[in-house]
Amino acid sequence: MVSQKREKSLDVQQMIADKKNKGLGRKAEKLVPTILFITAAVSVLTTIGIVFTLIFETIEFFRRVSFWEYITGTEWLPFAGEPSYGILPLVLGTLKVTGIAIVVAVPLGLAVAIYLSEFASDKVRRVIKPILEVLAGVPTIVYGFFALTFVTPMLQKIFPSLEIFNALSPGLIIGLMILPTIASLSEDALSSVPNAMREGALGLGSTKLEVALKIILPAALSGVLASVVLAMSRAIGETMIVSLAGGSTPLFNFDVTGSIQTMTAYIVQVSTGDAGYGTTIYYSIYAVGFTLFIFTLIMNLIASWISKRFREEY
Amino acid sequence: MVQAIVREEQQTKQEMKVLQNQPRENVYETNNLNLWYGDKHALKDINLNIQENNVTAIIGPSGCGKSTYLKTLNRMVELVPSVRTTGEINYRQRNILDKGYSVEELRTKVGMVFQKPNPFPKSIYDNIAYGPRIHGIKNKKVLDQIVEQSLRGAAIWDEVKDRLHDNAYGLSGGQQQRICIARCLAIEPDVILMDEPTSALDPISTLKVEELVQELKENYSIIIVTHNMQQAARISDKTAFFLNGEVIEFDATDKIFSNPSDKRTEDYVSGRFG
Amino acid sequence: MVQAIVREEQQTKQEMKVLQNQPRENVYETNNLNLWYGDKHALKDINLNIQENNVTAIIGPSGCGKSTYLKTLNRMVELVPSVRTTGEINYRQRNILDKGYSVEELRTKVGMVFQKPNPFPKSIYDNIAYGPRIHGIKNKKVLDQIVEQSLRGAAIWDEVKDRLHDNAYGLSGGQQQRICIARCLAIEPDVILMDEPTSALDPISTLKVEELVQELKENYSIIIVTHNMQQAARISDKTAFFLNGEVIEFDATDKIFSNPSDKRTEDYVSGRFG
Amino acid sequence: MAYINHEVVERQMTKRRTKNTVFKNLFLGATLLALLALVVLMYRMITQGAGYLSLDFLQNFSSRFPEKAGISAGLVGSLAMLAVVTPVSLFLGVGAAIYLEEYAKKNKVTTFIQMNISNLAGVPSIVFGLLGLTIFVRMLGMGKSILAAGLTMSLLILPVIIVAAQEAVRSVPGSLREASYGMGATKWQTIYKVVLPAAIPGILTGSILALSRAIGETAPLVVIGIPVIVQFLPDGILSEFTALPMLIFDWAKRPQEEFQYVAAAGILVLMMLLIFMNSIAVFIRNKFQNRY
Amino acid sequence: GADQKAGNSSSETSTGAESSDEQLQGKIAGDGSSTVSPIMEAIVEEYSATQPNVQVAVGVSGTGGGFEKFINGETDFSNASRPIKDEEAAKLKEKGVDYTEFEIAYDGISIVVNKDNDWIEDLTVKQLEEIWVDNGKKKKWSDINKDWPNEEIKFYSPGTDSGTYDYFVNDVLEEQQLDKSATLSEDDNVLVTGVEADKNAIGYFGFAYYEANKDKLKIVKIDGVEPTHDTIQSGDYTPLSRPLFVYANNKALEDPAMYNFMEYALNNAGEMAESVGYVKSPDDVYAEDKKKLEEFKK
Ligand SMILES: Nc1ncnc2c1ncn2[C@@H]1O[C@H](COP(=O)(O)OP(=O)(O)OP(=O)(O)O)[C@@H](O)[C@H]1O
Ligand SMILES: Nc1ncnc2c1ncn2[C@@H]1O[C@H](COP(=O)(O)OP(=O)(O)OP(=O)(O)O)[C@@H](O)[C@H]1O
Ligand SMILES: [Mg+2]
Ligand SMILES: [Mg+2]
Repeated sequence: MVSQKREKSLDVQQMIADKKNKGLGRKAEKLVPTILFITAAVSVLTTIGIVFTLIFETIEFFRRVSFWEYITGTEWLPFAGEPSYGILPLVLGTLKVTGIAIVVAVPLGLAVAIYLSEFASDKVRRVIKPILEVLAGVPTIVYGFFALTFVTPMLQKIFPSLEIFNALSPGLIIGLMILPTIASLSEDALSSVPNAMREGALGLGSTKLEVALKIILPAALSGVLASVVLAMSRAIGETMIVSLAGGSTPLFNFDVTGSIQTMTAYIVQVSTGDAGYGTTIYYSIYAVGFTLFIFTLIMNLIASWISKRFREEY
Repeated sequence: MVQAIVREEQQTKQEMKVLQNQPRENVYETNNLNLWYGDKHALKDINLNIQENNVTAIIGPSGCGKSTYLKTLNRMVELVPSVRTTGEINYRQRNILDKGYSVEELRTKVGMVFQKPNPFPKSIYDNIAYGPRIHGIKNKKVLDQIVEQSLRGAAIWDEVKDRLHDNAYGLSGGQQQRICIARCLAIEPDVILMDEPTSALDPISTLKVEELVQELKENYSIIIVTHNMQQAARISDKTAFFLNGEVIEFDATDKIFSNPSDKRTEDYVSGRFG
Repeated sequence: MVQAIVREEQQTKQEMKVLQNQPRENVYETNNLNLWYGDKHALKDINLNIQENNVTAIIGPSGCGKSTYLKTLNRMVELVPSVRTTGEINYRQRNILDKGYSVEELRTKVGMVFQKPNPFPKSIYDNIAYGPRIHGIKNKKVLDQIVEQSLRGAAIWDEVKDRLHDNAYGLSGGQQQRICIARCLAIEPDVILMDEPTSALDPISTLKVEELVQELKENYSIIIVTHNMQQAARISDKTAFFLNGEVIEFDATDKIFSNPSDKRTEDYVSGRFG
Repeated sequence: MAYINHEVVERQMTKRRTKNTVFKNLFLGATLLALLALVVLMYRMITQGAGYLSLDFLQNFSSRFPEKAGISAGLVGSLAMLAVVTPVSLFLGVGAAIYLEEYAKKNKVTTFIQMNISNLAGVPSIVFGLLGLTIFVRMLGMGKSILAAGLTMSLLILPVIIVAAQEAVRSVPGSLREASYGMGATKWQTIYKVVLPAAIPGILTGSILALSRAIGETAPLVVIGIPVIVQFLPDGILSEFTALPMLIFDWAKRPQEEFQYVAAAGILVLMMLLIFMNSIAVFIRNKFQNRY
Repeated sequence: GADQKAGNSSSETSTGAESSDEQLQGKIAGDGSSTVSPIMEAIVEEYSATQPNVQVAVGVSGTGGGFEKFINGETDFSNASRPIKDEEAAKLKEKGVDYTEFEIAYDGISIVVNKDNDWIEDLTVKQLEEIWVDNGKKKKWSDINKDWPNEEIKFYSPGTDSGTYDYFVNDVLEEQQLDKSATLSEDDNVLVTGVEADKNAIGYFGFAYYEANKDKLKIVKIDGVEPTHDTIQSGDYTPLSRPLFVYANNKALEDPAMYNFMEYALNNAGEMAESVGYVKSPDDVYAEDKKKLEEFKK
């Protein structure tokens, strides 16, 4: 009917009709979502795999060590004649390092983010952002040596009482390592605040600083906080830097100048050490791994709560 | 002055109709169409018949449901997950809202041109050949022919024939829009839906597109949404006035612009709001 | 019909002018202004004087430079990094394009209302109080008074007075736009720039904003960009017609709409393109 | 009537503008500080390692003599591992991203998957090492092979790739999809022919950064127990191998001081690889930015 | 010096190993102690020159980690800086894995102090205990000997999970708690750096680390004996020297490539150990080892 009224050299609709029902178009259309769903399910399988990996050895560990001692004990001495397995010193070690890292990375990272998003020209941003991303990509083992062989000796000149192994130096370096995460993700959050907000505020005679601090930052708060939480879970999970520069002394105190041990460093210590297979020590790394997993889970729940709670509608 | 133009154009149109002197079939018959976006009742009891080889204009203030109605005609509105419809839209006597109706088939028959030119980030050639290719036409010679024929049909062949393999984003807005029209012509649809096709274009490009619409209606049925009342007056045969999701008035274009039956239509076409 | 309205409104305006019978000072004098976005010459040799306590409308097809010109008046255009200007714009006898001119100071004198309502994602109260606060007004009572006065000035006090501490995003588009106007009034500017302030609004909100503009011009000088020619005719005293970055014609609004001197202006206002 | 005293405002303006300038410079200072840290880091590695960098260093196996030690086994191993990680993580990551952005309905399952992905992004790499050891090395019997390590690393960077790909897919304008559907294209045709090509630059940028993380990760390899004493090049994906960071880790622990410099030279190679990959990402980003 | 030795050993192997004319193929996996790994690396490095088609891959997962893999059948041999533990032997039995123990070298634990330390030359084992065992308080040098400075002792020890720590605490301190203020590191270089920088420091680590850093540190004699190759090998330096082992899977030894590799390893272990700073075991130990190995010869 359509084609009658035209004189055309080609009748495309007719060709289309001829081609139809040939080939495997229909089948692909059904199959593809299933395949894609499976790829998406891999991430869930990974989580299940992690829990599966950790759970049996963890259970075995808690057959030997009381759960209560584990979560309340302030002594972590698995290698002593009478071993004790109180996780708190390891948690404290992790928190010390993470705390220092956050204290360094949040103000600096935010400053960088604000500079790049609100003050720098497009060109500058395009150059600096990828360079900063190199900082995030530097292998942590490199940072570890840097902390141990450069930062610690330098800090010792300032604080002579600083021990070779301490929480301060790896904390600072982890701060440097997560700085780009905060800077880059916060910059994304800040830049994605619509320009209309900036124009509105500038139009009222605000300086750029006032726009950044009073309008853009609050509007991007959920993204900024999420970046901080993500950076924090990176800091908690960081392994090589603390193994190399933090020491292996799990002490329950709040001193940052002395040797510490974090949960991750403990796992590395045992993984590369001489502890016998099948011993309680061996099972303990799974329990510690599980604890780490729970930690990041909690962090993530906080992050998603934050981004719901603080999301600004615009 | 506005009205003078309107009247003049409408006269020539009516003359043409008389000359052709043939009854026009309905391409679309819309019966009691209702549409909701979630809770929002966006289209209310629409009843509209659209004739073939005709330009039908849809006008109305922002948010009145023009685009929604247009997108219902090729079921593009379904891309919004929360959409719900009742009623029926018969395209060539078959209800396209039936579950069994293949949207892909519908959309090969019903082309669409959008408000903002939206060429693919590919070469001009690949843009035009996209439709035929996805429908299985692979033969290089046939494709070459289709591309040329469609670009000619969209009155842009001469401007781009030497740069068919350049990226379509290198073209100006007006050229891009005609590329999009050509892309749509490449599968030789029966109906062409146009959603404010000139609102992002400069005056000269607008004129070209308007002329093109006039030519195309010889072979295609065209439904065009526009916020420019003069444009509706200039190029359409029939005009529907939408307000708040309802069709307030649907009639011959000259009637709508010179002597509307509804007060609200009159207010609108005289520019009292919108 | 369109013209009937135009003529009627213009008459009352002229009567008013005669009544007031006072020479108006120029707020802005633009001399040989040229502006480039990178290589694109967006404003070409603009010469325009804008009078105080007046509504000046800027019309023209899409892309002709209306928004660009408006944004140059408060130097907002500088947010685009590639911008380059020559010529001068004197605001109250001082050239704002001078390096030494403090933009922040300029912008406290020259408020701006944008095409899309852009309230801050804060409470209504905080939106209005933002301007006074950054300018150092901390006193709660004074702020309360400013907020009320500005909201009244923007004719929205009654609608929001019970929900001042709700987020401004809970309001409808038209209300949001009036909040933005109120926000602008809160710093008591001298000039208000408006870039298509009603184009995203429904007919009733549009009417409200138009009425508001008429009231505001008692105390402020207003420059308004609009694509709706009827709107320009209804609310402005003088109209400038831009085309391709040039001012084609600048004259009293009734002159522009009833008897333009330039053929292109005539074509445009009669809807032949755009 | 007038609450705003424009004279007062003007007087305060100078103060506000100064504050603006001061803070702008502080922010700039923070940015420069971060860059400086990178420069110092690089400088140290270069002064320590450059002396050991040579063609031989790239071609030799590790050795007990610092001057003979080379990284060929680690370099080839790392690249071979990357050859597993790249297709696997891209296929899974892009597939998942397309599923989530284009197919998934907004329901509990989708929210759960999304939550799960962002949670995985925060799981320490060392835990992934335990996963790889249990599942790939032992349960699936792959041994300490390139395949096992590659799959472990793929899972490790998967969440990053998914998120990057999701963003890239999301930023393809809806108008392009509409145009394609409007021609009667099916969903998969639209995704395959329009959405994916348009999203590829974004996907690649994010993925390259993730892949460079996979190259530098050490902890999971340590946990898996990737060997370091390896005097042969891998001959298949099931072959045992060693990786660059493992060699660096091993050298740095040697008693002889010279090995510190060998480690630094290894770090330099690793960093060059990393910077090379990042530059590709930057190149892609700048070349294809704002195309629509 | 080192180069010389390398040259020697390779020339020796080309004549010494009977099967070297026959080109073998195969894959051999090992893992285990990081203390043993330098010796093993030297052996593998030389061996791969004679048998390029035998791929030997050795991990450094620690003695325990190595045994774990050995028990799981993932490795053909396991390096250990201590004799196998009863639990581990039991697990091997459970899994039906038969194995053979080879002693390949000696390691001496060196006690070192700062170069500027002018009050210590020699310590008795008893003094060593007094210094290192935790008594719940901070210790000063003067607590041990009134003539020594009234300054706090700084301790540097290998990490708790290392074989060296194990040996020191179990065999020297007889399982008493090490002073809790000690700085522990898995990386012995850090200990070297620590002792080098601190006048009041005392530390211990493997002999190889002392050998490599002789000029930076001061060695302490134990009961009058200074650790040297001779005193360690002869057993005079007690109780601070210990043997290092390789455990081989008997099944794997039936494979010609593995057999060939072990044969090569035992032939060259002593020399390689010396070249990387360890101490040769007495010759009869190697002879004993070779006899054990011969049983698997086909
Ligand atoms: N995806 C959506 N979800 C929810 N509501 C929608 C959606 N799209 C449109 N609407 C609402 O449906 C109504 C009709 O919208 P539609 O886009 O059809 O208007 P329109 O007449 O085309 O307006 P315009 O002239 O601005 O294009 C509006 O109120 C709009 O807010
Ligand atoms: N940031 C920019 N960079 C480059 N060119 C720009 C930029 N903004 C505007 N232009 C160009 O300058 C010209 C004038 O733009 P302007 O926005 O002033 O037009 P307008 O008259 O306001 O149009 P509209 O009615 O569509 O708002 C246009 O051709 C536009 O493409
Ligand atoms: Mg629309
Ligand atoms: Mg504009």
